[in-house]
Amino acid sequence: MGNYEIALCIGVVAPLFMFAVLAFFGHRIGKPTSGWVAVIGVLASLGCATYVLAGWLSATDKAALMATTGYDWVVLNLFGNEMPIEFKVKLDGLTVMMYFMVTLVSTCIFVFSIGYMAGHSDEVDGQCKFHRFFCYLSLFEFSMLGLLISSSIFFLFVFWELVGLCSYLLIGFYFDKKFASNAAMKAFITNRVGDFGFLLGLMLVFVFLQTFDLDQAAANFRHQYATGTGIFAADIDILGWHISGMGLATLMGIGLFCGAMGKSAQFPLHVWLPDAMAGPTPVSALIHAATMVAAGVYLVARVFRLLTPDAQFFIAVIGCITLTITALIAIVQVDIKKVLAYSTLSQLGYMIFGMGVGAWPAALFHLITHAFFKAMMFLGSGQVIEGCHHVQDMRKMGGLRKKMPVTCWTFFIGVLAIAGFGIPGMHIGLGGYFSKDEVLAVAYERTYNWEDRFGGHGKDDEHGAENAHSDASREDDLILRSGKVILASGQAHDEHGTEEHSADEHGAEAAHGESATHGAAAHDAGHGGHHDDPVLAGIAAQQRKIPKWMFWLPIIIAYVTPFYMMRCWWMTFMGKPRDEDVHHHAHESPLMWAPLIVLAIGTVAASYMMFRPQLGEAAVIASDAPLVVAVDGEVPDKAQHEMLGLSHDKAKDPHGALVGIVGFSWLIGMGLAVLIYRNGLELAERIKRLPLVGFIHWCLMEKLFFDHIYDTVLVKGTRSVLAGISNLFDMLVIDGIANLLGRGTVRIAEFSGNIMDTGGVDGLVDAIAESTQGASEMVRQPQTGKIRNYILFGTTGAVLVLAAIIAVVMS
Amino acid sequence: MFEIGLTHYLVVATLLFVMGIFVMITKRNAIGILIGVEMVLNGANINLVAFNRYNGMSNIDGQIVSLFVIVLAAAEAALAVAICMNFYKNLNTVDVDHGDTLAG
Amino acid sequence: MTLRLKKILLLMTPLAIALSFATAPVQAADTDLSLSDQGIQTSADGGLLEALMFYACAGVTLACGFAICLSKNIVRMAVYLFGTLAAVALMYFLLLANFIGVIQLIVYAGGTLILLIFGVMLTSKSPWAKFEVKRSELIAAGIVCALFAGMLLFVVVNAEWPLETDAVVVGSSMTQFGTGLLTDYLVPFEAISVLLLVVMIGAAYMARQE
Amino acid sequence: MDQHLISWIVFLPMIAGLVLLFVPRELVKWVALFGSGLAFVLSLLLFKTFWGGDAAGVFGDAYGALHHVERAGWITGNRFSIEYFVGLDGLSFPLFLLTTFVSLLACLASFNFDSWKINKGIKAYFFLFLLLETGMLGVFVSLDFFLFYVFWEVMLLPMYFLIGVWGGERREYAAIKFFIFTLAGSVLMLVGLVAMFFYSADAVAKYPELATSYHDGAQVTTGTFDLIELTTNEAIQKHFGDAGTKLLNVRFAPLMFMFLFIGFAIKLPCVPVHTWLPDAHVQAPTPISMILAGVLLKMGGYGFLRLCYGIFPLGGEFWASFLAVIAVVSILYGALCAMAQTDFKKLVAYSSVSHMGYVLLGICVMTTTGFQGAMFQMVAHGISSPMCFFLVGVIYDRAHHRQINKFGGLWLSMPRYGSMATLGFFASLGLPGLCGFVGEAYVLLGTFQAGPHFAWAYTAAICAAFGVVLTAGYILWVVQRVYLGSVREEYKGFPEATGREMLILAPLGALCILLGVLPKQSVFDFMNGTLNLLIDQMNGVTQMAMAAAGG
Repeated sequence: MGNYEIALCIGVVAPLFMFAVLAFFGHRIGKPTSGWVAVIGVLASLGCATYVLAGWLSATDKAALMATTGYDWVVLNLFGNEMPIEFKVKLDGLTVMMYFMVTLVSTCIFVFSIGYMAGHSDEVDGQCKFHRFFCYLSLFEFSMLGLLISSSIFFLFVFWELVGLCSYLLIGFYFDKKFASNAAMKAFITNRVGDFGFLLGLMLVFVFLQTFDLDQAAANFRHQYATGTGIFAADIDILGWHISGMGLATLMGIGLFCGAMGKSAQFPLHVWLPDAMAGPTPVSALIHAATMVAAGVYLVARVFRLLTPDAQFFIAVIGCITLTITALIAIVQVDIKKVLAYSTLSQLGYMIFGMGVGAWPAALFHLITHAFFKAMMFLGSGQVIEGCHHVQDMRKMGGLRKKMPVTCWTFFIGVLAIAGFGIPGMHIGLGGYFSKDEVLAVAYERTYNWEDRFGGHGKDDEHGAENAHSDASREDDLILRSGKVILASGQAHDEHGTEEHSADEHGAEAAHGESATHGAAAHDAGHGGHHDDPVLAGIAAQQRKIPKWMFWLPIIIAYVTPFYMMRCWWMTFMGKPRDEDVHHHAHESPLMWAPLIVLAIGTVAASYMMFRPQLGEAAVIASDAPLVVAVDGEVPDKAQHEMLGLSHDKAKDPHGALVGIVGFSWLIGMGLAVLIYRNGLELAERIKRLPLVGFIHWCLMEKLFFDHIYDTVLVKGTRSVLAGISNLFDMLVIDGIANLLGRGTVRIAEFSGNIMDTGGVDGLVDAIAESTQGASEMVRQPQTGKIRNYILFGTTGAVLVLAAIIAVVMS
Repeated sequence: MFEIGLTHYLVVATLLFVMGIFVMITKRNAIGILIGVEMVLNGANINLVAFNRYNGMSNIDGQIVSLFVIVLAAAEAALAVAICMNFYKNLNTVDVDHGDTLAG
Repeated sequence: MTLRLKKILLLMTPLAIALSFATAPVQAADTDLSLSDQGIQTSADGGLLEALMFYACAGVTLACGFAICLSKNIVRMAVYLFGTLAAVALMYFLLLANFIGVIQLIVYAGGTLILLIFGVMLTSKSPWAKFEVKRSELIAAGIVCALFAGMLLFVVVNAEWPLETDAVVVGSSMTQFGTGLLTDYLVPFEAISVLLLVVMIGAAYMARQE
Repeated sequence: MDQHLISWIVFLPMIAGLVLLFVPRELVKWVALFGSGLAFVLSLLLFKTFWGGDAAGVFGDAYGALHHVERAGWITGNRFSIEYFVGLDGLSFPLFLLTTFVSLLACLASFNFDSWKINKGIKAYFFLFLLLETGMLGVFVSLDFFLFYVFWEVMLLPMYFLIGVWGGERREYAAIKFFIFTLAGSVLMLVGLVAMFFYSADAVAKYPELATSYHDGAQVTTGTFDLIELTTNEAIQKHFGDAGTKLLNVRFAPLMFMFLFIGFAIKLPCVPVHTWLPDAHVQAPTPISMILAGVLLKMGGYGFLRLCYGIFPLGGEFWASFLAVIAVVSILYGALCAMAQTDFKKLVAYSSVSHMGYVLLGICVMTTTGFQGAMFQMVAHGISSPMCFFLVGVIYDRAHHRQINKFGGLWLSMPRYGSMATLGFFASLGLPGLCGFVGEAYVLLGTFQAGPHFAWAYTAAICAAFGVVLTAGYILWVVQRVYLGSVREEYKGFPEATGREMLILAPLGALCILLGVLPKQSVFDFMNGTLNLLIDQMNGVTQMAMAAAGG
């Protein structure tokens, strides 16, 4: 185990330790101190992260840093073979970047929360919930970091659930409020629905790829694709639905993606995130903006190599829908946190969409930049809410810039970043300008340039040449990146080496015995350029063209985003105060704005510093899979593995191709917002009164009715109808049958018992006596004493005698 | 049809006899029952006389027996009416259905 | 129903009485002739006239009997009973049993019937007192009696009776009665007389007011 | 002592029960605690043997691999011999330990006996309690079918009285229901007992050349009740598995399997013979509910593995799809029923039905992973469900009702207890890192990998996986209704969990975490060896049968 792994593990365990401390002694530690305890834990993690990051950036042979040894958590048995579920520290560019980002952001948020919770913690009830809050936060920190460093899909799932738990606990932190506990429950159950799909994918991976290790799984997947074995030869019935080969692989991909749908709140499971704002604002910043919801994207990035073209297309569609509807809903929100929540959803939609179209590094880049500026904005909103004494309605705010300048301007930086502020032609821009627009660019490539791009590389080159010079200001950036490329490719090669090796091991283990060809196949799939061409042809045959609407919707939303963010900012900080009371109380405390500044710096830095190139290198991981149709809008092949840093020069500068389309979207959107909200809400109100607008506004205010539909159809349906019916069925039918049998048996027993009792000799005597009595009774019956009856009987007797005589005579 | 024979008388006697029985059964008045008895006796008498007649009248035993019957009927009637009056004296009615005090 | 029976009764009774007296002299004449030891052959069948008279008597007998069955009023029953008895008496005449017929008229119509009427008068609070019978009893009695009648008629009709239709009426019935009662039937005769005495005493004893 | 360790552990509670009849009333509970506690401590000594995954299995030359074996003739005749034959292997060891552990905690949980509604006859209560413990332990250790049956019945009767005398309002009904259901099962088992004895006699007469006994190598000449013999003896297995072997003109193996299965399925319990469970649980006093959920239900699963699948693997093959349907129905249906309950205890009871459905599913697909998952699920459920029942009991002692909708905000009034409750319920929800998860995951994976063998396995696994969502649904809902929300006036003054209650909850909670974090060391190492041997045995029999069918 290398130092870096140990460092990462320490970084993971430190918050857990703090969690234990706070859990057991928190109430003794007391109010501010317990917060600092938690901060110490996360600072330790940050230290480890920095150490690892520094080592990683400076390392020449990154492959050497990869973890080799693991710990067998349990040993499963698959088709009679031992199959350990191994806990191995995942150490690669992606992990390092994410790890660093998470620890940095969460450090700021922890510090912020001390100031924030100081005002909030006591309102739950008499006793102090302060330490419990940091207890949960530390647990979350542990789970999140564990999620990042786990190299096996199984452990991804484990920590996946754990972060879900923490999210549940923290959303429901004010659990004495009904809406808070409802929101918590909604979040967890919605996530569980996603995890159901995740489990399905997990089972498919387990049975068909026969490993949980990500790299191993990718290797097996590639091998199986190359040899047409395993999942590609499989042919199964699920719920009476016949599915096989590529379709099954797609199902696996979609199943794994379902987990991401739950966690990063993608349509149609997006409903829980806005409600999750019921939690304390730092929680919203940490979990529901920066880290946990981004875990979905991280998961997709991790399993990217197991995705088929169809699965990717599915992902892209989901992302596209999500980013559209949520951005539209965000326009009409008046609760500042709700605006941020929906913008988060929309940005997550961009990331997922990017993953779907194959913009692997771009999407992750957007994840990181978004984490910074969105966390910052959430903390800003927390600052505002705290300052305004828990007023969240923006209509009551306004003109706060003088009262809380730091918050105001850091928030503004965030708005610029999410709006994709940047000046085309110069290398100046913030967050979205680089990350989001790159996603759009890749989408553009996939939509319009795909056929000729796939046609051949010569075309690519001249195409690249023509806009290679279009943005001189980013050339140095390219050089910087290309400097690393060689390493990247080397790493790629060695990585293949290791995979080939492990593939061989796997071949030895595998139930089907073409282990001989296996390593070779993995080898070919890994390097052999000439071998790749038929494979690529096969993929090209299967891969889908991105339809135009899936390119244009994000573009439109790129104009909507600056609008609603600017609206939010302007309504909050600019203009005249709309509520004297609120405005009067407003203030900000250093403990809370210091983190804002840190994050603001982080936002700016993240746009320029190592993240993008590092992720570009890490893209090698994503790209060495047979069925990934595009990384950065390119067909991944041998040539590309070397060229990866450079290869997507078309996509690199969005504004080469898209400068006319999105280059100034931020300006237009924000300008429009300023125009409308320049002086108060009157203009907006007037617009709202337009007929059609009014209807649309209503629909958007109702969140397009998702909540209503789910609540009535699913929740009530399950709780009342299904559960009720089955309960009644249980009580009436099943239990009824049981009771019926019981009683029947008892009856039979009584019956037979009686016969037994009175069946004896004495019983016989009784019977005789009774029968005699009965007979006499019977005889006695007609003795009415009425003479007329006697006559009647006599006559009857005569009739009978006569009848007898006649009968005798006649016969 | 116009040759009246034994059977014709027997039929009439039978019907009268049965009607008597019917009256005995269905009349709750003691006198009514007595009437029924008389009818029965008359039916019987018709038989006796008819057989006598259609046995060639060599002797008149049948008529003598029927004479006895008539006499007995008269005696019986006298006695019965006396009983009725006693009955009425004790029970203040002649409804024979009230005379069931011996019934177990 | 009862109305019609009443009319029939009113029509038939005088007719029947008239006819009976119309035939009586014939018998008487016979008796006279029989004295002179040379009998007049009279065939057993009286022809159409006899038939008509039989049907009349039978009709009256049965009609009145039926009326008795149906009527609820004890007095009416008594009246119908008189009709029955009278008609039966006429039948006796048709059967060449004049003495019995006469006795019938005297004892029954004269004695028993009056006795009955007196019983009615003495016992019932109102002479029109009715005692309803349960319908079930009526039905049961009807069924039983219908069966009984049916069977008896069946027997009666189907039986072969040893008949000597070519019988010759010899001598007066009165003398035969006298000799019969004092020779063959002396013991029953005496018994009857004693019985009558006993009955007379008993009836008187029972009916007396103490 | 050491060579009779198991007997000591099994009969110690009963001895204590006899002793406490002669001690003054106030000492009774302490004697009982001493008895069950000593049994627990002694059972900890067993780790000496089982540590380090050396739980070599029951079979093969496995007489030596059965640990702590004691065998002596008990009722011996010229034609048959019923032995006192007890021993432990990886199959029974975890459950044996679980039994002593849960019994100890349940005994501790009955310490507030005097504050119960019905607090008469404390001596009788604890005597029956300890007798019950002896019965349960005996069931897990006995390797002679007749002995097994005897212990099975011994366990049945005290439970009847414990529910029927010290139970809730409708205790008589619940008790008689429990008794009749279980008895119905054990009657079928008795039939199986007799039939297996005579057919084994036929078997050794039919294939004398194969009938070498597993322990002394001598030839078996008579019918036997020895479970290991019945499982491992080739002659017996050959005869049982033979298609020509018939009883009542039905193939022997499937019929016998079904007989035994019904008996154990009632105990498990699985739909549709589960209805005794909610009543019994709701009416039984808290400690007895803990025992019921923690141990008695496990006997069903143990019986499947030891008897049904050990002796009649072909029956398992035959009925697999049917059992899978039952299992999946139990999972989903139990969860739905739980969701509809308003009685807290009833909800937990139905959740048991749902969880035990996973056990049946894992077993019926006949894969190693499935078996491991089922065993683990049993142990885990044996930890988490007593915890849940005790958690319910704690608030029942305070509020004297169990209406979920009347509670609320208990976490505020009882923070420590609330935390433990969250732990317990999330454990039974199957949260990773807690004990509930591993079993479910194993069962699902084991079921899914049975796909190549049973075509329906994929569907079954997916339906079962959907149970995860429903489970989360009802657990979180009840947690919200009872513990979250604003505290109600009437519960403001609720006293925090007492030391005794925490003393019961803490070990359970600790085990929930331990099993979740270190499943391998805590459970799997002890039983994998045995399970592997069992699987090998079953495969061997199946192949033998297939060869017979082919040839």
